[in-house]
Amino acid sequence: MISPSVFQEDHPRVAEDSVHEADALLLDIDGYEGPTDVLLELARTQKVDLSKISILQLARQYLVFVERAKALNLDLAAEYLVMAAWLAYLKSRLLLPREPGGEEPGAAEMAEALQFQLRRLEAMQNAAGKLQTLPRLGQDVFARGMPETFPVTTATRWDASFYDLLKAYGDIRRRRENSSYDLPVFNLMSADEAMERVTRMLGQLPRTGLKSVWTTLESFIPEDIRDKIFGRSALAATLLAGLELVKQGRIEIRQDGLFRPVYLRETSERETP
Amino acid sequence: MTPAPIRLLEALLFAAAEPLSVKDLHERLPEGTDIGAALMALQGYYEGRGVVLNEIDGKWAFRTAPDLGDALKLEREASKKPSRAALETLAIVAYHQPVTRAEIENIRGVATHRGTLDFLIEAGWVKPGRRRETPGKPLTWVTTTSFLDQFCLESIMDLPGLDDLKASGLLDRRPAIEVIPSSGDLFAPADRLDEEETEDM
Amino acid sequence: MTPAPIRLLEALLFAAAEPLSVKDLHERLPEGTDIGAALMALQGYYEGRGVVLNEIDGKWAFRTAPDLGDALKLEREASKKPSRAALETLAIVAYHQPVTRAEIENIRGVATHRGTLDFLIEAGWVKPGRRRETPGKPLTWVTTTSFLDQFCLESIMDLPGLDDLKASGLLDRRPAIEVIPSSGDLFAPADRLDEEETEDM
Repeated sequence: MISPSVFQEDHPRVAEDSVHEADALLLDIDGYEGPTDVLLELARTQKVDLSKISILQLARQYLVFVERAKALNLDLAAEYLVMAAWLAYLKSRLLLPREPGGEEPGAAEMAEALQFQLRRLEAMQNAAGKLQTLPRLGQDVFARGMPETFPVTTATRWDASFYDLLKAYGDIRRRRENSSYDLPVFNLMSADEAMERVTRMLGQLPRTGLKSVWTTLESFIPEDIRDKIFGRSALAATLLAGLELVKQGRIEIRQDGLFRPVYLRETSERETP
Repeated sequence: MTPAPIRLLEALLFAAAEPLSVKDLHERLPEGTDIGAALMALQGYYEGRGVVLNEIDGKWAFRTAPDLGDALKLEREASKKPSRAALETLAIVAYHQPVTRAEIENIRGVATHRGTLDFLIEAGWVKPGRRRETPGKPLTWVTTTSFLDQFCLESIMDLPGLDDLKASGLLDRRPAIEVIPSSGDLFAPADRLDEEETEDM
Repeated sequence: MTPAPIRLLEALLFAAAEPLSVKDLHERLPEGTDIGAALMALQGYYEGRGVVLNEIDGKWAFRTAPDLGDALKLEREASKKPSRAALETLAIVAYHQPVTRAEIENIRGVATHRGTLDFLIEAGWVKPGRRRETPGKPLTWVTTTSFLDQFCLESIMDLPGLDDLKASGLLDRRPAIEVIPSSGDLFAPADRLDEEETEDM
């Protein structure tokens, strides 16, 4: 048997906790401002001063986070994966002895840079919090409620902000771009298309008496769809077509529970052409 | 330090958007405040100052002292917003200067109303630059120092570039796919076109 | 009777809702007025009162005393609440200014979404500063006087915790780690627009 210490890295004792943390973060992934923000939150769970944080542990926590996302089939934005790759690299560098004469940046320097990044972001998040606690004009402190204005001898005071100016320019540029702008074309299955397809296929189903056999919704969707968006739109459009046919009393639809397959069957007398 | 109710009264009258009646003040000051006495005391503070506490029709308000009117050329006047056409023209001059009138029209895609440039000149934001060394020697237009003042810019070099505008969301308002179902953004800007046709000054 | 120039100064400042610069005051006060001394005298009159004379970024304005906020019970201005991203960006601009967009993105570790900077520009809190004298001459961003006025600060030196942050070296704007695909280093999104279009799919 191999001594466990050799593979200590592969069996981190924090695994259970990390999975828990990772899931909590993944639940609220929209609430985070990117991977650095997530890292900062993970670092906070170590409950030590950021200058004493274990970068190795932090890298593990983050990699667990990304692994969990993959296990749960969640799409993480590319930036999260880039960070994972960087941390995996950092982790390996921290664990392996430094190659003599290597030109790559030292692992210690990388870890220090990461730590600085986190401390700086934390400082700015705290600063944002402090800004919010300052008294605010119009909320705690008030300006003159009935201002009287003194026109300069030459002209009226023009109320045009810098934003107005930029926006005006942005509008012009946009107008010009729009004149030659084509709407992006998305390859989607339309409801009509799905309706046509479902009606045609229903007619070919084996029947018992007045009713056809129960058939899953998925079997009405074209096979071999590579385009994810098209696949989703096909599913949605087919379901929509199904519901419309139910409304018309031509089919029945059934689902035995949440996330279980949806079945359709034809019920009406087949129309004789 | 001035007694608390008088401080509060002073702040209230200062910040109020309209003259306040004794009843209004009653509701806002601590219970038991002798409002009459407080108003008298406050009026006393401002005796002979640049600001006076006036009673008009049973309501109270601070006003600048009437005898200062001449010295201050005090006038009540709301500030005005330049028209959209004027702002757009100004923006083009700012970004493309020196620029001729024909070029401005070309960039805006709309003929420029005579009054638009006149307005910008009168406001002191735009002035004539050198004549272009091309046939017809057209006059070019440039922005002035007072333009920089108005928009708190130190130099014309400090205008955000196209990439900055893009990144801050000012340039590109193309609907992203996620807004299609929820808002009508995609088909809405019909009203924007109407707006452009009328070049009001 | 208070001396005439101080009365005029008081009337001018009292009447204005926006802070006035010494230059503004110069234009409107009689020639030869010692504006500095007059301001000091006026500020003295209002010491401890319900309304106080504040200096904001070298400009002057009367404001209600900050301790009266709760007691005033005035209608609060319904202001659009900044998003977390906007507040964080505002803090970074305030503490690190002048700061380029790439630097903001690096500090936050994310690309700036549309709507973040333009919210801050629209609110009048942030404006472009000078271009940085580095390759590409990137535009920098700084806070405005109106930001200071809005957050009741006399100058950016009064930002909470500024000295501590400086001392701890955390106000270094240089990129710490280069894994952020923000400024186009990594994926070189020459075409950031495409990226935004597809990001939510």
